[in-house]
Amino acid sequence: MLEIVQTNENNYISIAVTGDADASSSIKLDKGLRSAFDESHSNIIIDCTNLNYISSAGLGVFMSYIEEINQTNTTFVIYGLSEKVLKVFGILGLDQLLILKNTKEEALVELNGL
Amino acid sequence: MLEIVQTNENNYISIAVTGDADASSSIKLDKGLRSAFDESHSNIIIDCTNLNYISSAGLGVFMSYIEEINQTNTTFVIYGLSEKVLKVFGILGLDQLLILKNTKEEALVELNGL
Amino acid sequence: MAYSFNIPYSKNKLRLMRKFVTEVLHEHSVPDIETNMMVLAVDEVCANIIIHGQCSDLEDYVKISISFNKEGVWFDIIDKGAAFDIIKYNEPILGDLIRTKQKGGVGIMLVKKIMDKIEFDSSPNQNTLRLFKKVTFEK
Amino acid sequence: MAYSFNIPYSKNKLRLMRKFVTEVLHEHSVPDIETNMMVLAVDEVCANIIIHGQCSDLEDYVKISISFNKEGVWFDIIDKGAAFDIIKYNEPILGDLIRTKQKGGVGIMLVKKIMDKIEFDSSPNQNTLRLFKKVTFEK
Ligand SMILES: Nc1ncnc2c1ncn2[C@@H]1O[C@H](COP(=O)(O)OP(=O)(O)O)[C@@H](O)[C@H]1O
Ligand SMILES: Nc1ncnc2c1ncn2[C@@H]1O[C@H](COP(=O)(O)OP(=O)(O)O)[C@@H](O)[C@H]1O
Repeated sequence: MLEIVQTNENNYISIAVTGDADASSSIKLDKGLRSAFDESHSNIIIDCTNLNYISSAGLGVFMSYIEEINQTNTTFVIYGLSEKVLKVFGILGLDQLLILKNTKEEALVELNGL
Repeated sequence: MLEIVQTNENNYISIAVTGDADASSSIKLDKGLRSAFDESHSNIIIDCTNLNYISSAGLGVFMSYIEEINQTNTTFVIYGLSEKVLKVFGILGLDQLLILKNTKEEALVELNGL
Repeated sequence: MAYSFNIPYSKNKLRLMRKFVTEVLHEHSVPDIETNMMVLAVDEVCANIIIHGQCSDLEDYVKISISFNKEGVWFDIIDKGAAFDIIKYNEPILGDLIRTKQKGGVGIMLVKKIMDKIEFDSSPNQNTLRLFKKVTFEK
Repeated sequence: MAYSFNIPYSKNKLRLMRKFVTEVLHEHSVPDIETNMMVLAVDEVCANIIIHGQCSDLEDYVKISISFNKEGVWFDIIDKGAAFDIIKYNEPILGDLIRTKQKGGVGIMLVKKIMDKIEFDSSPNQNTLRLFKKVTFEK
């Protein structure tokens, strides 16, 4: 019950994540991120407007790209988290280790600001 | 979890029923119908567009007014039942003993056709 | 695949029970109209247990188990109130209820019309009503 | 007021379990954000039981009971798999997990950060993990 849709724009890749990222579905999220990173695009934004739920399995997927983001100088921005999902990122302080923005506009400013 | 809203129009009373009419809530439906009948209005329409569920307790309330409808020559029309709720009226054949219409327009035609 | 849950003996917890049953049937691709019919049958039985079951222990529960096979769905409804065998119960005539302006009395009628098999079993400890409904699963 | 339900040992039934827990907490006027936190903690424990619990009997279930008192909510999670005491478990350091690109390992961390009390009890038959969360009920 997780849907991953990738869209390639001029200067960035956008991945929309819809549904629940839990123990049974997060592998799909990982595959989606993996393929975006494999295209070695330096700008990736993740649209979480319709991410209804995330458990440790989903957080773990995002966590596992933090090193790669830093090593490859990828600009990786997550936006549109609902308040309850944002709070879950906050429990472990992942909101400090990943760039989280409210809106797509703010996410794009982050890309262009480079 | 049942809400009953009565509106008095020029030539009819309209009662909107919202929510679940079950063993715990149907008494509210009964009170709503009782007060409409007590105003001795000869035209009553019941808006069930937002009636999500009905059990025997709710059916029983409608059943208990069938005699009164016939004896007092009240035009009593129920409209807007969802398919699943309509099917429940059909189990016991109550769809043959009460006037059920799809839309408010059809319900009003029934009143004016008198 | 089987599911079960306990709901408190309380009329205003029936709504929650209906949500549970609806979710489980939905999970197993039972069409909406049929889901509502089965939910109704279970609701009627649970409401009767809560209203008429005269259970002494207020801390007790009605237990509902749902299990699936290829042909359809079994519901087991277990309570500790007075034993009441709906199979032996003779339903009244609808016309009589209407003439006498009764506001109830059609619950068991609905259960019997909706369900395809009904079994009742009562031990000193508990009553088990088993209801089966044939289903054509959507996928 | 207490509720309980059994879910099959299957990762793709966790979503249904979350719906159950959400409905029950909602019924008792627990605010949305806190509901999601508690659902998450229960989800983590159940996922671990299903993934790591090595339960031999595939026809078995994880049982979840939810009960309320004035201060908050107790969750009892009962399984028949290998006994695993999360209280004694030493969580890894987040920075290490990130450096080594681990895709997991933070479930128990979340449970401990979210919950206010954790009790574990294991008998030869079953394991019971009890989680308590303080709640300010909305009404
Ligand atoms: N679990 C039960 N325990 C005792 N009596 C019951 C039980 N269920 C049903 N009954 C009896 O059967 C009658 C008919 O039930 P039902 O058809 O559901 O209509 P209603 O509950 O509206 O009266 C009830 O009025 C009650 O006397
Ligand atoms: N119910 C259980 N039975 C056996 N081992 C468990 C159980 N729950 C957790 N564990 C062990 O604890 C470890 C840490 O669990 P957790 O923090 O949830 O992270 P993850 O499940 O992502 O590895 C698991 O990898 C597993 O080895």
